[in-house]
Amino acid sequence: MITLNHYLIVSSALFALGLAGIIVRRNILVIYMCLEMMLSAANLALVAFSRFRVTDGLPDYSAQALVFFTITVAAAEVAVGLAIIVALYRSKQSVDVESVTKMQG
Amino acid sequence: MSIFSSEVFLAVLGIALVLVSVFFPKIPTRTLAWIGIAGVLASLACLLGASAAETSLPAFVAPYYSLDSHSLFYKGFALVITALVLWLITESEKTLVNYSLDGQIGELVGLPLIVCTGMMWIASARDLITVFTALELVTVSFYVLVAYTRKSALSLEAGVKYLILGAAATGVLVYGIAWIYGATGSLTFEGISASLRDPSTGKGTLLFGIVLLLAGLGFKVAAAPFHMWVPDVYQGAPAPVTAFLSVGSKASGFIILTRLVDSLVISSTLVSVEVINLLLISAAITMILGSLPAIFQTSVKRLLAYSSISHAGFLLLALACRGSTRFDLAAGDVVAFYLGTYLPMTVLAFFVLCVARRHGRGDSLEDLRGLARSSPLLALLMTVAMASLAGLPLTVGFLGKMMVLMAGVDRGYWGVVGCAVLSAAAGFYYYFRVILTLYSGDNSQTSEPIQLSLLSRVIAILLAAAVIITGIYPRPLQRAISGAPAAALTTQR
Amino acid sequence: MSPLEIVIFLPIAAALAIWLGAPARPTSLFAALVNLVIIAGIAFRFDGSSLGVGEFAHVSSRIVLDNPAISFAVGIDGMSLILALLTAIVTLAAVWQIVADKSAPFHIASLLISAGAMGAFLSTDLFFIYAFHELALIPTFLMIALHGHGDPANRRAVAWKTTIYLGVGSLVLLAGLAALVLNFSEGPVISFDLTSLLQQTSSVPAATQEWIYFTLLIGFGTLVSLFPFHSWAAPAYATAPTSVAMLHAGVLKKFGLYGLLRIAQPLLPLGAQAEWVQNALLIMLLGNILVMGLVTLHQSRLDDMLANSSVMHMGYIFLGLAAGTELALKGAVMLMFAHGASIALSFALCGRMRNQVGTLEFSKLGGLATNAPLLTVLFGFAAFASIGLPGLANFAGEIMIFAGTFDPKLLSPEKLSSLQWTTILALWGVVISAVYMLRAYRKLFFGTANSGHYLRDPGFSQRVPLVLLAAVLLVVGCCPSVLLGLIQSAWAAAKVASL
Amino acid sequence: MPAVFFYLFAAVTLLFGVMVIVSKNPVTSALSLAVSFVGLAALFLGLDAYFIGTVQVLVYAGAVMVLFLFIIMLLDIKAETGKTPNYAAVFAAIVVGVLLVLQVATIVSTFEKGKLTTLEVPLRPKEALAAMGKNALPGIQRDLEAGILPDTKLMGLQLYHHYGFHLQIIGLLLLVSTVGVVVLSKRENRTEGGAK
Repeated sequence: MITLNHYLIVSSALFALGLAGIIVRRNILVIYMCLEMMLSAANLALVAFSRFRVTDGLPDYSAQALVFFTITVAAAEVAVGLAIIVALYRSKQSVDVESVTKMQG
Repeated sequence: MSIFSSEVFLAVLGIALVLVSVFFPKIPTRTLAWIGIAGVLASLACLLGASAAETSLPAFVAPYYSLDSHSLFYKGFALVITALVLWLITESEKTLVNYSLDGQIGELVGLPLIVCTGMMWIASARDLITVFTALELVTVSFYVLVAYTRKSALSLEAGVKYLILGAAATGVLVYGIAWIYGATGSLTFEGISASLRDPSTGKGTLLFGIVLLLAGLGFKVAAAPFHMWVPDVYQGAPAPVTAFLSVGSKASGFIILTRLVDSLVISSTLVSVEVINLLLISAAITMILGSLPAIFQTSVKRLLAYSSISHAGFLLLALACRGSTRFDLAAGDVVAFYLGTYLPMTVLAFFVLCVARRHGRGDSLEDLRGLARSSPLLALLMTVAMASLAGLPLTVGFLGKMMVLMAGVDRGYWGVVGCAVLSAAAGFYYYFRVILTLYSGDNSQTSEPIQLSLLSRVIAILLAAAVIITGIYPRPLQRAISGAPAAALTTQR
Repeated sequence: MSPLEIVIFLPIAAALAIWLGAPARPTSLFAALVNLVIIAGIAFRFDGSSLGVGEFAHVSSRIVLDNPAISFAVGIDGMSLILALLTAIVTLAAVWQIVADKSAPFHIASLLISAGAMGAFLSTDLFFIYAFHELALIPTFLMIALHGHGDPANRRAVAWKTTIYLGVGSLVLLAGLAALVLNFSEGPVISFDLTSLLQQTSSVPAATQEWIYFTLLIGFGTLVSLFPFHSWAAPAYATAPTSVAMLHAGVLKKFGLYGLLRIAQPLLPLGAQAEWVQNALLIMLLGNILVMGLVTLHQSRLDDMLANSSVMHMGYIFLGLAAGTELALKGAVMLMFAHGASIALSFALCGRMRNQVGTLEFSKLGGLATNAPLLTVLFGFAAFASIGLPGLANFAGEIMIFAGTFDPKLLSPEKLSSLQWTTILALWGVVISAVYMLRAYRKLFFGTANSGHYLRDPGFSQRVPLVLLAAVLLVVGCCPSVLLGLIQSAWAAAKVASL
Repeated sequence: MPAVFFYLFAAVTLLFGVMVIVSKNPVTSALSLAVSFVGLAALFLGLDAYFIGTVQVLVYAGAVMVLFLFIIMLLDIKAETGKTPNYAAVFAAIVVGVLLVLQVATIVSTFEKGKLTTLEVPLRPKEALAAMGKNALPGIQRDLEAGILPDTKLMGLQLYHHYGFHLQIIGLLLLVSTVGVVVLSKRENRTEGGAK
């Protein structure tokens, strides 16, 4: 029997993977992918919670609305983010995090 | 015009300004900026004329929209800072054009209006979905604004850093919302608050969500340990945008935090101790990590960034003191009061930086040396701003700090109050260092006199006067926060 | 509008006018003169006997914040009147003796410091008492750092030290005041109003009173250079421009003592009487008198010596505070006035000598009396006043303090209390100050003249401030009743009198 | 959803998630992420969230990942070579990740004591119909009567009936991001004042 717990563990594992990726990877594009993974993990948790909180015989759709908005926002963020990363690449010919460490102090 | 329609109007105006700047590149940016300022001021007038009991909300926003004294104050706050940021943009137009790609900075005038709309919606939000969408509207706009002057490598770097960390914060924020939803079954502040009184609500689940949500919001308000991005982004972003981030973005984060803390702490004791402890720990770390590195900064922008962090610490302490009846009655709300004091002094400091930049001075401390000879007025304005940021009495900064410290003492948070005192003491050093630099420098140095237009002189002097007059006579600010008649709002700037 | 408000804001307005381009010297002289006239007028017509507990004359109050209830309230009683008088006199002397080329910054700084002191002495709201004192912080900092004496790196270091000390002291003070206000207010409204606080029958438990008092003692004490927190004062005064040194050492430093007398002593009587607080205070003030006395003895420059002696003399005033008897407290107020005038005169003379002679090293100077009889006499006044010679103002204050500590109420037939032992030790301080003052006087003005260093009497105009201060010392010294009549009222009201 | 499918898709999601992190070639990372997202979409379907699952495939796996791939190809970003991984970071990442999962595991182990039901609750369309009453639109009514979950219709109802305001905000957000992309990715124009 698959319970809510199963989904939440998967979601947390996905979130942890995203977090770990941000810490480990140096390629900004890959880091950005990991961020998307974190958002998806949150979506999974939201959908799971909404499915297991059945009110009046139906899942709670307000949480699913939030998931929809999250996906949209993520798409918009990706668009802007990739534009910034492309601009960075054009000026530095690199997408390594070390190319953005000019400011220190 | 109702408040909501004035917000829609601002968003439309913002889009219109972007379009106009694209299709009519001949129209000078300055003109567009002043049109934007006029629009913001019109909205402000509309806000002042409206009352909190306004009922003419469209049905599709009404359930997600509150118009209490808090939201009115933060809406006014967003409008004022937007108008001032647009003014800063006109002041530093020359610099911005130099660093933009094709000498067009129309978007820089339009986007702040949309950000302002987002901030005003955040101020009214009653549920986490509105919070999330409006906050993302603000954040995504800021990604663009921070990286806008991308001919400057620093601005681009700042943009990338803000982007990566901001997106990470968004992820954490949504995950936190998910867990809070899981624990309480509700996405509205009222629903969360109500479910806390339900004995079957799982405390562990809720706390996990709260920690994540606080982490995500902590990023927006530059609270430790999520403050790492602040110095770099503040330094790299164009100065007007930095001012906007430092004041506007912070205020938005804090209105959300205020509502969250209210719904978690005040009505129930289920998680109140834990939430307050989290806030206090973060406040203590933020104050220390904000003020100690500030001592070693050589760039004024970075210094202001660290100062912004340490001010966030004070705000967090104020937040942890919410529910202290004496002081919530007192300042309307200490958090809002502190933000109200933070606005004029920060904008004043950034104004001086913008003008100095325009006249070929950079933003390092050495570049400000001898500013008093180039322009006694600018030096005096900066002195006022620094004195107020340091929290010297008879300036508005002191009142904010005093309120926070007294609220902390009243609640008996001695450890954090001790950190606050330490942080304020360190502040004496680094703010005074700026003041000293302004007035020192030998006579041999060439210093071209800096001319200011009459209008900017008037606005800047008004800001400085607001810093001092509100420091002596804070009653109007207090009235504005506690939702007194709109007439009292007029004096709040 | 109360005349007191005019007195507070006139210097600020004058400073602003000078910044905007008004002629510096006439404007500031005008402001200082008007202030002196107003304060003197108030003093002549002052009738303290009609004031009850915590009551003030010439009151005016404007609410600036509803809760915490803060109002811009001014008022005057005997003690604040005396200090306001001192402020007005020293301000006039200080701005009068400014002779620098580009004198505007000096005038602005002096006026702002003066306004801060006036505001602190005349406000009757804790918030503004505190706030006005801080007004002087930036001008003092900038003047020492930019226009002080000595090489730039050194004066900058001194400015930082001073500012950090004063800033941190103020923060401790703020913590103490906040705790006091919070503990005194019950219910939702928190009041900063001194009048209502004074009239309130306090129910704050003794333990709380003790630690609040101690916090205030440390906070105010740092501003007055109480012993372990004194090390900022001497270099600051030695380095600061003359007018700033006169105003800071003469007037502004008295703020800490004033605060203790005005706020801590009457509001926290149980704290003041607590054994451990008393003993701590006695040890600290002995540090001021004896340790600093010995340090002063070893100074080789006039400005260092004067600066250190100023720190030393604070010990006597603290002694009066520690005794807490009516006589001793009156003596303390008296000595505050006297010390203010005498140290201002000393620094004014010291500034003249530095300008004309170029050095203040004792070893390089001598025989200055030959060409400057007037300055010799005036320096004699200052030196003898500082020692506490009868006939000059300081004597009256010191003798009242010493006598006050042997008040019959405090004496036990069996043995002397720690307070009285302290007094006996403190009396040796008088000997120490006599030694260093007389030695300096002899070395500088008599003895063998050193070629190349001459001192001349100033012209008529520049004599005015010096003579003014000397005259004040003499008049008050000969008939202390001029001031004592005013002080009378201040202590009729105080709860400490019932000790 | 039968348990075997859950485990299958959860494994797909997580394994390809790991691939995203460990592969040195960004193209592999992007493709792995796309597969991972498809697995996630399947999990959504298992949760009866058909609309969200579809959107996940369309937007994430379809649009977003293609955008990523496009940018990687456009910039011609090569695989990282020769760099030794930062072992401290790897260690920290593993610790953080494991701690997070453990934390969640601890929390979910307490669920039964609280009000959260962890066992799957069957959906009861009939009951829902009764609860919705006249608010239900005809299409929804028909589906519920037939005992089907009208997921997409219910989402539509939710988005346009309850969350219209937020939809507008999102619309504005998309507009802002469009403007932002144009601003940030235009090439430097050397002639002053030229149009975009």
